[in-house]
Amino acid sequence: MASEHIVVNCTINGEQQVFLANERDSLLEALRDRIGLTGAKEGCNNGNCGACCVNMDGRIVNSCLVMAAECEGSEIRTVEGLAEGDQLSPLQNAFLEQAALQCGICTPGFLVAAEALLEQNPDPSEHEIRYWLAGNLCRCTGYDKIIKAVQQAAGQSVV
Amino acid sequence: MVTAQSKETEQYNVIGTRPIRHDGVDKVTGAAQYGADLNLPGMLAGRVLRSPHAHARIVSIDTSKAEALEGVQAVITNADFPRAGDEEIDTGEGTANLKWVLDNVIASDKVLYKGHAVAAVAAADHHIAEDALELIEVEYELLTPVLDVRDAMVDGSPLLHDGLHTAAMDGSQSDNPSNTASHLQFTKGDLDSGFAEADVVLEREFETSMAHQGYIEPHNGTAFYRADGTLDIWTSTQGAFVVRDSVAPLLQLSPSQVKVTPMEIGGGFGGKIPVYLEPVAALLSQKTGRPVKLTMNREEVLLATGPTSGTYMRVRMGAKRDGTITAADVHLAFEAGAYPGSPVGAGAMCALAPYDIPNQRIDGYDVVVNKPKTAAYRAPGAPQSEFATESVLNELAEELGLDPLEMRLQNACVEGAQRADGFTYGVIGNVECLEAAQESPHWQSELQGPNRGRGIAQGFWFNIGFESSAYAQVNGDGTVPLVLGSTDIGGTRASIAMQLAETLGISAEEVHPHVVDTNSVGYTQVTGGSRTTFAGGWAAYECAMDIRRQMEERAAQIWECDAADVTYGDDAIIRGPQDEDGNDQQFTFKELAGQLVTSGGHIVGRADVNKTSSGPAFATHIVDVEVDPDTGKVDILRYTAVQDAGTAIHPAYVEGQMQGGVAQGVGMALNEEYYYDESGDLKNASLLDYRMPTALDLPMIETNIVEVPNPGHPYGVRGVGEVPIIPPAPAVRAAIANAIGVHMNELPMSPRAILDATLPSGD
Amino acid sequence: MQAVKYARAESVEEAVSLLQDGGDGARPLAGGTDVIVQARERTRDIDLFVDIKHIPEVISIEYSDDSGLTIGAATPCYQIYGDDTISEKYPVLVDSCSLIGGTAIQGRASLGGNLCNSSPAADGIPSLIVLEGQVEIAGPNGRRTVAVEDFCTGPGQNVLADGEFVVKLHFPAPAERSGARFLRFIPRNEMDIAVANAASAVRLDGDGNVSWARVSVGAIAPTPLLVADAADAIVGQPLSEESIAAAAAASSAAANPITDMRGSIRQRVHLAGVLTERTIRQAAERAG
Amino acid sequence: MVTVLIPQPLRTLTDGEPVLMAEGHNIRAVIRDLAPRYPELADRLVNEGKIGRGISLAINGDVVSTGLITKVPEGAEIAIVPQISGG
Repeated sequence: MASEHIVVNCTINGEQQVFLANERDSLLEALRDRIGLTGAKEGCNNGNCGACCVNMDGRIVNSCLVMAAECEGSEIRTVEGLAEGDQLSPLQNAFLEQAALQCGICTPGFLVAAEALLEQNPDPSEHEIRYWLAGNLCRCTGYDKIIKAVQQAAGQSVV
Repeated sequence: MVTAQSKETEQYNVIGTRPIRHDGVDKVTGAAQYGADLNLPGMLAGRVLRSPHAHARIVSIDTSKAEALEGVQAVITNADFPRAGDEEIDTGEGTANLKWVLDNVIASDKVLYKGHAVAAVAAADHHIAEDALELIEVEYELLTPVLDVRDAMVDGSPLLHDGLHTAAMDGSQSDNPSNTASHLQFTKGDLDSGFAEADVVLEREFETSMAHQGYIEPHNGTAFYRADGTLDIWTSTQGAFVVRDSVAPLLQLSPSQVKVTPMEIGGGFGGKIPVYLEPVAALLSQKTGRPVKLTMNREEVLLATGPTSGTYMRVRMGAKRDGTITAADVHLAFEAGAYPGSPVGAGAMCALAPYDIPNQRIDGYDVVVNKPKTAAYRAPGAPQSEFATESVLNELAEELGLDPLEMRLQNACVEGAQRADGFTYGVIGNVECLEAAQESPHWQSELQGPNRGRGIAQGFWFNIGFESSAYAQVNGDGTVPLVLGSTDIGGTRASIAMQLAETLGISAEEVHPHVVDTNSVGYTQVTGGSRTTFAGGWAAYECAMDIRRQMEERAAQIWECDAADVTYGDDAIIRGPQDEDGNDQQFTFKELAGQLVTSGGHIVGRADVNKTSSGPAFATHIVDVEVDPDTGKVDILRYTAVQDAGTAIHPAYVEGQMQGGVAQGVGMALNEEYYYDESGDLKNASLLDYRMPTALDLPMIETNIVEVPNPGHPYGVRGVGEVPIIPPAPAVRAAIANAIGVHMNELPMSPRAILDATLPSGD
Repeated sequence: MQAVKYARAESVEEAVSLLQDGGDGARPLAGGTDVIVQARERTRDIDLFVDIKHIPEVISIEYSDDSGLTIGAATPCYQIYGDDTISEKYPVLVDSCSLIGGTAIQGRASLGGNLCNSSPAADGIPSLIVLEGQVEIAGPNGRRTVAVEDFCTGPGQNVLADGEFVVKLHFPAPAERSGARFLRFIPRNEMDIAVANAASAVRLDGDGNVSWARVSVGAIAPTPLLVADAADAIVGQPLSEESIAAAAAASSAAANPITDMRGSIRQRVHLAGVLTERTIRQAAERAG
Repeated sequence: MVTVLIPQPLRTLTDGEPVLMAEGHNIRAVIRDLAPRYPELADRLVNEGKIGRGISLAINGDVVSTGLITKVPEGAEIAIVPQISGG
């Protein structure tokens, strides 16, 4: 039953990282327990809530459904990598201005997912936003203000 | 006492504005530390072994193989806890039997629900801890599970607790043991004559499923028992003091030995008031001498924390042709889960709360079943009971050919009306909500298209007061750190800081709120019961008034005048008498703040309040749905929520509470359920199959904040958070009936249930 | 998580040998959206993940009018629905791939994985069946091909032998005036397992008669079904209310579902018909 | 003089009386005033120096949060209700 440790080389938020992980670790566990990046959250640990969303090689993934060992050579971006120093991204600012978070536990996942949406589709419709974010559960907001924050970050007028 | 309640909202400088929340940047950058984010040197990881059975006697537990596994540091069972006596402890908004609290944390002689904790392991990491669970051998003697509230109430039903008798409100107990833990009743008027007066009488039966709060953050608890006998706990909780006062007696420690640090909390909605993991982590730490972190996975959250009650309800209501409701008879049987304590009491008090009905009887039964012990969930008890009553009221209106909104207005409680439980209303916004809904663009619009329907419902919930504590220091630069005991679950740092800022006449940004541990602030009740902005805000107000008074005194010292001649204005200008030369003397807040250090030292304001519950909230919701008659699926097309917030301190977060409540209420209405098989196995213990609404399941939710200030609060605040979960289910039910002519009598009104109700038999 | 090891295969041969050496506990890892959960929740004994997605032919999309479409088994859903050729010629695959999980799942999940997970409710499989998909399997004895409808043998079970894994999926080039549609029914609008799902494919001849059809229904039997009776009910005549109703009735008759937390027998039998009807209509629209 | 409203199930302790009149400046005094007439009711309302288990008292619609010493204004209406909790 004993498990061994493995060495993983990858890029996280633009920085080259070499870390030791338990071979049983998911990317989420590696980020949180080995590297100390606790922004990605565990909500369900089986891909149904989106709280652990990170960007891996340009696509959003549920980091709970990626083995740490799979990340060898990958580029990972987490919520901690969204701001440039103390300059928040437009999306982060929009979340604050629209009061798009209450408890905040789902926020990192939403931000990473929405950032990827806007990179690929800079002017999404409300339906496209809702569809893209359907894998990210929020239990506090009823989604209304989250959708509006994404619309604001996309430069759309928000009622 | 200075009260600001007479002010119109527009006269406020800070209240009613929408500043960026103080903890916002941390929460959008991933810096905020939630309970599971904690990492301490030498920390062990814990895991809990849970019962695969719903009802069984524990014959034996053999932990020896698990203990022998390399990396395992400790394995504990209930037997390792000090014996808990038959005493009542404070669990936040009430009390609970200590033995039951412990037995729910970790089972003693019996397991009472699938997922009931049986043993726990601390190991070098969570992988090893999980491996160790597989090595613990538990022998069970299976017992028949009791899964339905009506079955549980029948004489001869298998009993969960041999010593449980039905308690009546008068303190008497049933002769025979029973699964019915208590019975309560409220009456008003004469039911028989009330029904005799009615032209139409309807009776309906309802069943609702257990439903979970569904917070996205699973429970966690980290404990470090130090060699000096002090215990540190870090946890995501709605009430740090409740954790302290639950863990201390369970481990036979003094509260002074226990310090609880509330971490950021990823949602609670009532479910993070009870303790689950904290006592276990504490004992594991005591055994190992090292910090131990326990976290639940999602399955454990759904299996073994506290959902809200499943129910069986029956409502009979009578009205005259003109719409006057003459009588109502309400029967509520609530599942408490494995131990007594469902929210049936509040459900009974809320059931008919919006309406002035002369003749009423409301019976409530608290019934144990082999399901997890229920916990508070947003307006506990009210979404169920008001679903039943609002639904019958809607059907009565339909039967009488009356507008359901008009009929509500006709029967609405106003100031001075008395409920069956004896409460008499003060200033309330019941009618104002209904009128605002009536005038809303949504209600005024015409709904077109096949299989579409519109529904409306009203909701009522209390506003709990109780203890809150705060203190604030004035810094030399005019900023004010504000120290709070209330966990911030959805923006209350901001809403409390804004009330301090308003009172001091400074900006919200100049106040820096901090939530601290139980040793660092006075006793503060849970973040729950719609009380935090109300009571915490009151504490902040009094704290600010304390600062104002001290700043007046300080200015008097500086000006060498009588403090009575100094006034601290709402514009944050401190004015004194003219000086010897006849010049006006005054300080801005910032100027005086800058002189504090050299004029006698800093100023700290403090307040501990213990308030009554006086600002009940009403809400009116309107919903349009479209039903796919071929599949039974309901889509929400449009939703409007109207609510009396008293005074909306931070309107964006008031809207957020309303929208979030609607989303949860819609979830409860349409899909959320605890799906058990006949053995008591919860078959949908995942976020895949426990179907909470996704972003694609809801439209934008229109909000309309009505402000009928609460005269019992310096800023007119009413509880906001809970009432919006109540109207969605009955409103959606009415909309479905309006769309396809079928009245659903169960929750959730899932596609399966709708098909069952609409498919011709034999199909 | 079970004590699972990880190995990255660079070639089909290496993957086969790793799987063969790994025995019963070895599983191919593509997107991992099912197997990682199974390993974590200990619902399947897994002690070795063989990562196959670094093998070029296992992540690929190729099309020619002669040989049709070939999709590498581990190609993630987003690449499939983002592919212009697939969108134009095989929109039914877009239907399926854009419904499997949410966006983040679609970044990893693959049709090969969906097939090998062999869930009765798999949202990929009915579409593969109606497209006459062929599964190319590599194993210790070389390669073999199996029709998709013969691949699954029961819930979570399939024809793969020890050491075998799915390399690619092949589909014939679409015929003139053909169209296919996949729909599923879930209680929410996303993030659910199908209560029932269905795909239909039709070809129309010059007279507007249905010259060929396939109907496959999922989550109503231990494996996704190819319902020949439903296809027979519409072939050889123009589509009509009667023929569509007969096809729907055939699907309902073929259904042999269970009642569970996701749906009841009654609901699933009914939905098999509803979805058959709807997919046939919409497939015919696509056929033009 | 204050009014104490007795819910149906507690009327077994008040000889069926739905409404009692009593004197007292705080809750404790009101219950003391009732005790000679309705000893069982007093026992139910006070337990070991605290308001009885599982019940709350409300004065003019406000739930009492400061126990037996809570002041009762002249003419007030006291209701006996179950404990409620919020989410």
